[in-house]
Amino acid sequence: MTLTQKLINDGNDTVDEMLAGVMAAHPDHLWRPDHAPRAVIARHGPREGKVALVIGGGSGHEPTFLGFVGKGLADAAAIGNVFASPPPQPVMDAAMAAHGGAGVLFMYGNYAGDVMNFDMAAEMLEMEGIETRTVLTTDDIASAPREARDKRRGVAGNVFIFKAAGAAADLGLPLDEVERIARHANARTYTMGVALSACSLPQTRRPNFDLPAGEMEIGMGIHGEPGIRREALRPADAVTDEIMDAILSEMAAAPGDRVAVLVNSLGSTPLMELYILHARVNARLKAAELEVHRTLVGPYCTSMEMAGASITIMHLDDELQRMIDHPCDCAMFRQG
Amino acid sequence: MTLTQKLINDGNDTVDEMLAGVMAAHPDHLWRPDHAPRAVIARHGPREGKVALVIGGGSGHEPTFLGFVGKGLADAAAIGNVFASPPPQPVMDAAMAAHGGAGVLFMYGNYAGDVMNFDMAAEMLEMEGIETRTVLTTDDIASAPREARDKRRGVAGNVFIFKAAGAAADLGLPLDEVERIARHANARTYTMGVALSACSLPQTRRPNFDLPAGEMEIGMGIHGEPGIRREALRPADAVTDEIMDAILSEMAAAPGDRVAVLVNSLGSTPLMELYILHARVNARLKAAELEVHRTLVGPYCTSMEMAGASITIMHLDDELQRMIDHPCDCAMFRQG
Amino acid sequence: MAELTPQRLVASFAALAEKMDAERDTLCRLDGVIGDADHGIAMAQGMAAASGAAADLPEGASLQDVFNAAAKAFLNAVGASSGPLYATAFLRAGKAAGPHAAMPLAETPSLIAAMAEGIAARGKAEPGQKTMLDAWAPAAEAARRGDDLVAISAVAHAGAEATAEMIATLGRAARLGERSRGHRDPGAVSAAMIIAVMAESWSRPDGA
Amino acid sequence: MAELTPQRLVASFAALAEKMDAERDTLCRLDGVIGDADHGIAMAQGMAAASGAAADLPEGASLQDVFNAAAKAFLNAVGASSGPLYATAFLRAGKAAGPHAAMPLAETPSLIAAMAEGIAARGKAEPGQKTMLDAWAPAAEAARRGDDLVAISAVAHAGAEATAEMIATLGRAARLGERSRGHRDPGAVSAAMIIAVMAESWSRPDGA
Ligand SMILES: Nc1ncnc2c1ncn2[C@@H]1O[C@H](COP(=O)(O)OP(=O)(O)O)[C@@H](O)[C@H]1O
Ligand SMILES: Nc1ncnc2c1ncn2[C@@H]1O[C@H](COP(=O)(O)OP(=O)(O)O)[C@@H](O)[C@H]1O
Ligand SMILES: [Mg+2]
Ligand SMILES: [Mg+2]
Ligand SMILES: [Mg+2]
Ligand SMILES: [Mg+2]
Repeated sequence: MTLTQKLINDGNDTVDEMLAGVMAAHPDHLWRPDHAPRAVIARHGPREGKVALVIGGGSGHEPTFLGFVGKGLADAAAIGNVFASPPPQPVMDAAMAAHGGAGVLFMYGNYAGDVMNFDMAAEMLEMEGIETRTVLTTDDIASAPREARDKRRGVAGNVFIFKAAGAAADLGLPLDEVERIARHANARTYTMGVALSACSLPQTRRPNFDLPAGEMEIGMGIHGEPGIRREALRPADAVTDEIMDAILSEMAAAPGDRVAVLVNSLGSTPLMELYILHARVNARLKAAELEVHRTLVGPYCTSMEMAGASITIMHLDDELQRMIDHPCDCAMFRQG
Repeated sequence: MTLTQKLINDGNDTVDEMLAGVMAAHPDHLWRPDHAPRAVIARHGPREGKVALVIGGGSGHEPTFLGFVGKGLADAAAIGNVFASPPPQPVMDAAMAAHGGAGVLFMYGNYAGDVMNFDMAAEMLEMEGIETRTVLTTDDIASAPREARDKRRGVAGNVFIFKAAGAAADLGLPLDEVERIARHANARTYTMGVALSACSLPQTRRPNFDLPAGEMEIGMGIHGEPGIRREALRPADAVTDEIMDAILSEMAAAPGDRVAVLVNSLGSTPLMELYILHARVNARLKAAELEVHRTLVGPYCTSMEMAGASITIMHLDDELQRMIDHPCDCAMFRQG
Repeated sequence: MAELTPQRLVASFAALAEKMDAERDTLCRLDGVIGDADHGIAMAQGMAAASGAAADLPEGASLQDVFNAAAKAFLNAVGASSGPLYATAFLRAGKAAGPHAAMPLAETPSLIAAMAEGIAARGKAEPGQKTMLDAWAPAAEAARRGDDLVAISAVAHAGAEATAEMIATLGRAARLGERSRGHRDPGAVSAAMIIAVMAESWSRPDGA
Repeated sequence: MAELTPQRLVASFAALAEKMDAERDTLCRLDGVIGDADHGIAMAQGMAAASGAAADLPEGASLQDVFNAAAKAFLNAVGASSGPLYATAFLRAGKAAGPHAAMPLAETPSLIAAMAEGIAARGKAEPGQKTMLDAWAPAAEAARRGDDLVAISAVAHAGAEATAEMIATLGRAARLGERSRGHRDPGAVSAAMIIAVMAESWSRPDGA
């Protein structure tokens, strides 16, 4: 079988080498404690009296997570191996470096591995006298039915959900409030994706799953976890309509409501295609008489070189709009 | 033969549908004249007495060109079909909408088709009494020998070269000066790339060229034009070294000189790999005792879903550094 | 005497559009080897637009009107290298045909010569640089020699075939150097096809 | 009487590392069908780290020291789901073995039971949810029943095979529903392999 074409050195070194490159490229935004090479800290984020927002998860989703570490967004990120939760140690390292005496909010996608590792870190931090809370993101509406929202995966909606919580923390709100806003943001964020080709792990360089040419998988996860249905590849508008139907039906917004939109590349799907999708997303939102308050189009939460895209809609209210509009300055995401 | 997996509708409509999506996503940054759907104008760029910087070329390289239209960078872009120069009409439309009485500078990559179409537009503008100048970008050092620099292609270095000229225009410099700075920026910018897989045109969805798995092509152009050598895929560090050797030798910088760096994805190569390349680029620059003044890592000049990357180094001097540091605010590129 | 009329010229453009559409993928593949794989798309799109614009002209349009409309439509639909080259070619042919309602078929080789001049003027290529001019230039020479359309078309075809042996020094393929040898230039191949369609279309005395 | 000594336990971890390395791609492929294709990488990396840390312990380390070092190293090298689960498993086994220099081989089934308890405590899975617990839980039950290592290993293997018929309700595969049926759980398959290596390693009276 042919190996995926990657520009890497040893497949086991990709995460550490990537981090070296990130640190070299963004010294004004990011730093790492000497003893904690897998904890990435915002240079201008953490400060005394501020709730520390600590995010993290497996690598291979860049710019998620490390690209969202910065003033106004996350204070630190713990970096795992490719598609693998970080162990408790870097999570603790990140939290210790970021906390400013007002508690730590952990936010990450709802995956069994991440929950176990972050929970272990939280227990150990508690022993150090550091208060922690956890809000799992569960925006992937394809990954479990509406009634089982808390079983869903966290995917690209992370960007908006982290952003809202990061703004709340940056505004100096107390831990209870930051946690409440994070939960509120997660509850109003809806994502669904479609995959057109597989990614592959750098260690094996073999496709993570088998998706024959001419087919697509609706609802595929960002680690190549199977979605809800596999079928013949359809035109962009038809795919967008299926996703938007699902999101709009669950979101149940009233005419005049405002939304934030993210059309996200899962990796190799280029901007040209994202904007084609976006043209339809925008038309559907207009038809539903919703007001688009903010739009992001690009690779925000990827699965290495997987082809495909996801659409995220956050159903804004005054509070979330304020949080989404709050400025942030990260190495890979800036606003305001 | 299997067709490339793309999220599109009719392959002939991709550019117009993409533009519809771009306009919907970025109304605060961009607008189009009603009669000129292929001319994209900066909302806050053009103004009376300012040299108009007009860029353009074929589609399929997004965020190049339209993503670099905005205050502090290009005032307008003319948008061609995929991998095809725009005809003279949208070039004229873009120039007419952008010019503020101080002349128009056309900048684009050095390709036969673009030269013919932009030159036709320039002739017609002259008849309208609008003065134009043209600076072709020729940063791709793999595309012709050093002695024939004016035969080289323009590729990802566009970002820095356009940026320098855009800053000069934004600072209110006269046409002569903006042109001089543009030429100066082009002369000091060096790019070389490597392709790991083909892209394909949306109209045919067939790979533009044949690159067997396990091989790479050094020096491939951003339209899939053959490069200088095809060989077995090598580790990232070895590829980076070959590119950096070529650039450093031609650049001939003295220890202590400053540079700007762009590690660019040609499409499907993800950030993880770009940062692995960047770690090595940075090490090589350090070893050469050069000071890195600014770093960009990401998809800046792509070939749809082609796998591969390019490295650009701009050899700064005080003037270019000032231009590169000048703020800009485009839909897909912001600084300062 | 058999004549080229505006109606007949409109039909020629329809035939050109049909041919380029049929050869689209072949031309793209040729361009893929030494260029950017889009030549078939450009030619198909350009000729379709030219044919449409020619057909849309009102009753009473002259030969020059047809060529001018085709030139403008081709250019605006395509851009690329082919756009300016064929737009200029058609404009020159229109000038040669003049604002008339007919031209003797025997004189149509002059249109081929005029188109070749337009392409040479716009592209500033020299024969031997592995471009479409390597089909157009020998065809024009044959036309000026007084050869008939069948002979002209044969010469164009031979010219296109001969590009396989050339090293490109102009256009996208120029950066290839030695690696461009062994492959025909897509623009020369489509040029030979165009000349063949015109020759066929302007040879039948009945104009059918 | 044959005993499990710290040296012998270190050798067991080396055998585990070797086995996981050999099965890396098989386990990744299994995980690719219903998960994210990395289980083989996690297990190979984790066991290599565990084995290395165990081997690096100074002279005089106890059985518990070996298990603790392995736990910490596995966890820090891997994270993921496997990291906390196996780290907890090893910590529990270490507690069961205690700070001693030897344990009768006949008592080693209690280590398997302890590991299973650790995995259940950390993951909060129930048998039948299509996880590694479906290999560990029946193995632990057999151990508590007094079965020997060979029988325990057979039961673990059968448990792993049986996951093919289960619908996942926990972990990444849980979102698959019906589509998870027909495929064995990668964590259960690697668990059966681990138990087999331990059974083999702790069955030979000579400790070779
Ligand atoms: N200066 C020129 N003069 C004549 N023909 C040219 C010139 N430059 C390019 N060509 C022709 O154009 C063809 C390519 O056309 P096309 O693929 O449509 O445009 P592009 O190169 O812009 O993709 C080449 O095969 C060559 O025959
Ligand atoms: N809560 C749990 N309890 C027991 N085993 C679990 C649990 N969650 C996941 N697993 C096991 O973990 C395996 C996957 O491990 P691995 O691929 O290394 O981690 P990840 O799921 O983080 O990629 C699954 O096959 C399953 O056996
Ligand atoms: Mg994983
Ligand atoms: Mg082209
Ligand atoms: Mg071409
Ligand atoms: Mg896994």
